[in-house]
Amino acid sequence: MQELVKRAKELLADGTVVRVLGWKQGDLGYNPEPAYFNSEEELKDFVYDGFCGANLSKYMIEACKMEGNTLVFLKPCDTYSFNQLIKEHRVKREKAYIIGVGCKGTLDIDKVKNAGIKGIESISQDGDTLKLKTIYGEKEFPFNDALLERCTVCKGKTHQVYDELIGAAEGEEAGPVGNRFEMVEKLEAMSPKERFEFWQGELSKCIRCNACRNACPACSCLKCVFDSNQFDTAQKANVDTFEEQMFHIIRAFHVAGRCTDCGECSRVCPQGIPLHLLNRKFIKDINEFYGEYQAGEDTDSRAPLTNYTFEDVEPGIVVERGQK
Amino acid sequence: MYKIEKSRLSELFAAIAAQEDLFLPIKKCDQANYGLWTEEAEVDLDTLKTVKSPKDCFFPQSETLYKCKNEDGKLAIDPAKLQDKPFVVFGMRACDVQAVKVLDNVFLNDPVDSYYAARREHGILVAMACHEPEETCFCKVFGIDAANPAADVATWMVGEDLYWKALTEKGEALTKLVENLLTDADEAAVEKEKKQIQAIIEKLPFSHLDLSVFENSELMELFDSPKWEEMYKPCLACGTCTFVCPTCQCYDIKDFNTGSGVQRYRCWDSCMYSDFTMMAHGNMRTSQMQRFRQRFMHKLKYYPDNNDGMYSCVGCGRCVSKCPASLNIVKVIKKMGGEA
Amino acid sequence: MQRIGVFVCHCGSNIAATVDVARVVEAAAKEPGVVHAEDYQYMCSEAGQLKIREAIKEKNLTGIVVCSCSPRMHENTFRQAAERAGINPYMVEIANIREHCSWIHKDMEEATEKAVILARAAIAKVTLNAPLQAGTSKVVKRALVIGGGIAGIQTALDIADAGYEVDIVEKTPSIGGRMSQLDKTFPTLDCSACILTPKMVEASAHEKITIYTYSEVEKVSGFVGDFTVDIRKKARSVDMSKCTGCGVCQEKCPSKKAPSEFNRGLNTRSAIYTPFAQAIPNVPVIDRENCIKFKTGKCGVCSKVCQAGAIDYDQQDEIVTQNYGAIVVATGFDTIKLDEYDEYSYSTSPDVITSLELERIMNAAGPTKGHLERMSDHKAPKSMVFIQCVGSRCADRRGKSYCSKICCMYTAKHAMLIRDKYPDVEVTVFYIDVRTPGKNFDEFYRRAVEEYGVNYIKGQVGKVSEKGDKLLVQGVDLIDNKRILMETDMVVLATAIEPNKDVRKIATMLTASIDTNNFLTESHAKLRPVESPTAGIFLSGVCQGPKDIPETVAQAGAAAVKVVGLLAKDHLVTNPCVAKSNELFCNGCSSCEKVCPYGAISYEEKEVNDHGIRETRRVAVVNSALCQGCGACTVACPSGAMDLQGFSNRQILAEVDAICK
Amino acid sequence: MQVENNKEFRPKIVAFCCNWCSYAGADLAGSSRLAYPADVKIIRVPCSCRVNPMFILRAFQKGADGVIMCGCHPGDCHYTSGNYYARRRMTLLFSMLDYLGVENGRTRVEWVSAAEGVKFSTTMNEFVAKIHSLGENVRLEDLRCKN
Repeated sequence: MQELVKRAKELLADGTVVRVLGWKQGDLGYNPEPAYFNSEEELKDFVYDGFCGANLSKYMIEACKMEGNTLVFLKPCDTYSFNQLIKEHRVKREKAYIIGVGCKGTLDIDKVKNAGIKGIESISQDGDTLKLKTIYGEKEFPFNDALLERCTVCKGKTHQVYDELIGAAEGEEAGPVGNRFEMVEKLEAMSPKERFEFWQGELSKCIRCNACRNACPACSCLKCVFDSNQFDTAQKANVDTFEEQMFHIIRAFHVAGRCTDCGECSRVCPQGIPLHLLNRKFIKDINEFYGEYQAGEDTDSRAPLTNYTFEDVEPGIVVERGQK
Repeated sequence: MYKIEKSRLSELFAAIAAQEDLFLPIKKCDQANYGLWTEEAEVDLDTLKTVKSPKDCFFPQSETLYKCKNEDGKLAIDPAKLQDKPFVVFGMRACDVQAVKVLDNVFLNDPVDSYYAARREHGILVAMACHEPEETCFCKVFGIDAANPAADVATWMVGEDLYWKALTEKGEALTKLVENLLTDADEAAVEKEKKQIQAIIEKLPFSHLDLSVFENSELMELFDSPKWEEMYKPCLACGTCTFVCPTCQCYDIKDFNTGSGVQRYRCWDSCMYSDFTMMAHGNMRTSQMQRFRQRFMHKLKYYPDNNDGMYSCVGCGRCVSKCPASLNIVKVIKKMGGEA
Repeated sequence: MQRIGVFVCHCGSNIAATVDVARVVEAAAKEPGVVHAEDYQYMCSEAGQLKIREAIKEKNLTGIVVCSCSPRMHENTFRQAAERAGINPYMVEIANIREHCSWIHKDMEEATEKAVILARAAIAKVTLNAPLQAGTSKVVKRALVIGGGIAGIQTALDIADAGYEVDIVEKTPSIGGRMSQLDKTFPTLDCSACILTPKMVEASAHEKITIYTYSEVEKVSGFVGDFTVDIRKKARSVDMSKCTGCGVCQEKCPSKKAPSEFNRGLNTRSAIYTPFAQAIPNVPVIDRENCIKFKTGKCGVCSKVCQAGAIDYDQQDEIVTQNYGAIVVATGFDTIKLDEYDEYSYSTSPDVITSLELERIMNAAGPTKGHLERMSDHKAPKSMVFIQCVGSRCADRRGKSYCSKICCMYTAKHAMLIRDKYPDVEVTVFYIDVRTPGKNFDEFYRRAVEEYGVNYIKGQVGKVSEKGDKLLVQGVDLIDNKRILMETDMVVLATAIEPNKDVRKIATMLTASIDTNNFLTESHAKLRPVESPTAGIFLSGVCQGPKDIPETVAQAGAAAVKVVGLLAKDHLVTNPCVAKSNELFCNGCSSCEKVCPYGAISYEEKEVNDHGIRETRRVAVVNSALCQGCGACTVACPSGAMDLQGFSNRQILAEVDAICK
Repeated sequence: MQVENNKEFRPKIVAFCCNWCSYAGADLAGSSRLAYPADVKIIRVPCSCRVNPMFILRAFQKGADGVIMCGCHPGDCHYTSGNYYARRRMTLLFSMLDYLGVENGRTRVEWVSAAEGVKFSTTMNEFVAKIHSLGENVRLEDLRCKN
């Protein structure tokens, strides 16, 4: 971390950048916030640890509109989002100085809390263990058990776009990685009724707070259709289950082929809805129907939904597959 | 003071629900939220804070105000029925109870919001003391005692028993309804529990925030503070803080075309949204900084100035744990000069 | 608020017999915004249109809904009526209560209920219509004809005679097409070549006509009035400007084993060849697959013998890019493959031939120099059997459901010619029906039967098998209801015709629609038979459906007139139902641009004022002259910034709502 | 209530048809008098690529029991490529609806050319029969729009 701060100071000093976009120490040990640092002095609050889950690519949309260049710290997985934003002309590559930072996985404090650890005052890491000081005494928790779901199925440690790397294990495979489609497959194997009940249960928790949308680097619309009157969809209410379904289906559809599977939607959902399972369904379908595609791997390929081949599967595949 | 064994709580709930609608924290898909009690519902009294506050029971996120229909060229209006039967909200924390009072100041003062008033009139608040307050809690800052919730009925979970004490007439009436399930109890165990709770609260990291800066500064001085510009940037402009907040009371009124008519409904709105109070000419607050400032100035300055010093934050800490960008009112209070 | 008038058409009894028109009027009158509703016998008539115009004036209408036949029929009629009364023509919507309602439903209650809903949807839509202004686009005064058969030649000549430039693109080395392969033509028994070659010569000599033979259309872009076409001129390996057409190279060419396409593979040709003697241009091509020089690098005989020095082994394919105002498709036909008709022994016996092969055999320039003989032993046949409808009017998957139309007549022609020239040959024809509608056609057929003694048997042949040097034909006579077993020397199959196999590729390039049989679809089966639904694309000849020569020539002329009508205009009125981007919602993400088939979307850095927020944004801009209004961009756009005028999101949703109400 | 229950299920079916092929195919079905149930109501769109998934969801919201989209056969699109995009969009949308537990027979895509009046009619007959077998749409309904 000190190396990151040192480098940030250098780049500020030599005028390469006029601001630094990183994470600022929070007040609970697990709640650092994305922050801009405009001076060496401000960098004293800089932090980079497992709780720095926020994908800063989203913030670069605004940062690119500001005067001068911005130094941004991106984790390997965040760089996919950045590339995707370049492709969609939402950020300007030349306005960003990207330092790719190594990532050991980002953490979910709720996993710790759900294990019954309350009153956390501070957290430190000791090898594979999180040491937690709480008002109810000292506690320990295995680092890997606190990983966000997305990190258990890590895309890899390779940065897709950067100016320099610090602490990154480029080319290295992520640790033991699960099958990211496991849950999607499980759902697919269920009966339609079971699937319906699963999603009904999950989506009915939605409070329409838009955290998923606003944190999502692919949801970069200036004006979301759900906020505009273009389709008479601006209902802003969770008055009926249909509204939530509609919102989440369309949101997933709009990011289909553009979603890098960064997992921010699920990370930020206050109701813990596994929204990534919607996006991953599209990713899985796209891979199966149109060939493997990873959004954000490059900045110039055509996205699956703005592309086609003469031999594409027919929509009837959905029925045929169901009958198997 | 009465008590009932924890293991017999479902009988208590059944007894209440037999007479009145009962809302209480229910776990569904891993999350606790207030919901209507049914026999199948998984009641969750252990989770300190539900994701959404019980605000929904009095001021639902969405409610239909009236329906209109075109009947042979004439407009027929069918107003929504007001709450006319008593209902019980069980398990409210002290902060959430205080939050209802914050809402009362808004909705029960002239002009009275009849939808809200009807619910308040018929709602019976059963509060529960916080056995193990958490690091995100800071109700003490607002003079709320988590050990002594001020509702119609206060309850304490001590060991294997729930202690029950009616505090108002409504509370007495409810107690009568379930009297046969309750047994008399002395207050010793509860007193001990209260002391324990208060001791924990003293140790909480945010319990000693200092609000004097908001009391002592001029409104415009706070409003013009350059610190807002420094603070707002991580804000994603989502409405999470607003929608989990027990005191946020802003709503929008919209029409829904059902095909056969129009339903006019109101739904929570968030001052964090860019289309909040959108008018024909646009929005008065054009930047996220202004929207961000609005929310916190309202909680900490405008509302108290208009309501005899009552803050419209109750320190429940929901925003502290739910903000996707880890921003929250505590950080704001500290930054504005309230670091204890 | 719109003031909408609803006009319900009886269409005589076409609508009124199944739809209670009065009830539709009554229901429509109650819909929000409707201030006038009436019905009339024929809304499209002058009197009907007058009612619309009067109502517009009297009631100050701003929008019109006509409940009538398909908008594909009369949308324009009613738009013009509206315009004449002073309202924007795009303030008109049609509820299709005939094709989509009265004609398919029998129950009056049901049909009326549906008509009311369709009317409601159109009213809901028109409420959201906005006046649209059509723009104009230029017309390139040059036409392209794809295919150089009689259809293409005739179309090109007619267009050229009207004074416009025409290019013919022909895939094979010579123009002439199928007709050049025919010996005689029915019903007058003219020599095919005698009537075709003068036209070929005329076309090649015409100053307004450019012929690209051995060439194919590679790419088409643009739209009516201004298509841009890439034509691939395949390497001929012979310099057209030098070749004198002396033919020595073909004589001397040592590689003579390639099957002759022109003679349907009945004999062979040299590797350097002109398909037939009267070929135009009379310049050979080197078939590189069969040329020894190209296969082994050795040989070069043709180059050595060519006095003109025209042989050019290094010639490359050349792409010519040209702009056209109109394109005519005249790609013609081929006979179907008979691989799956084993029962006729076509692939096993050389004496079972198709009618087109017989044409070549009968032709003096053909493989047998015009002598009727069996291909197996070159003996003259004593008896011949013609089998009709091989693959035509066929219920199974091997053949075509349609009637190939020309077979009955050419079979009568063949039978007559054979009986005339070789009276000792017995000719039997197995047929399902003999179809001879056409001027002098039935007379022609009756002569074959009555004067020439051709034996016509109504019935089908189940099997043809080889028996010694004879062919055994097993069939049935349906009239006498008996089985027939007969020996014969030759069997001629009246093989079904199908559109040229390249037509699908061409149709795709032209975005012209095609039916399940690969025939190009006409814009209207009766009223617009030579136009494709795609503006600027015209149809000539068999590519549209089976035809004989007179019909083909007639249609070719008709297509030419349509082309001339188009090229005579200086500009065209464009469709105003094009995409439009709302710059306040546009993210500049480029999704729309990627799906636009016309390159009509570009991006601008633009200063916008978004409710008081002024900033420079990258926003999409639609070139309305290029946009054809498909709407692909509107769905690619996540924010709803891109919308389609005339079919806007809100209009379509209003229709959905009205239907689902 | 008794009456309600005995009422025959009349599905609401929305058919989006492209102007150039399928709408013309429907016209041909009409002029050929090839019947299909009146439950089907056609909305004309310029091309199948104009059909926004939002339209389909909206139809279900407002009470549709089935939505079918018809366009030109792949390769025959009037606009060259519109139906290819539509094909991908609908494949993914239908797959998602299936994933959410909505019965997958409620949505369908069929390519119908201007010459295929017969196909249009048989397709609609089949589709209506399928919707009858699935019954009323309840998994994608908006209760506010009922009654």
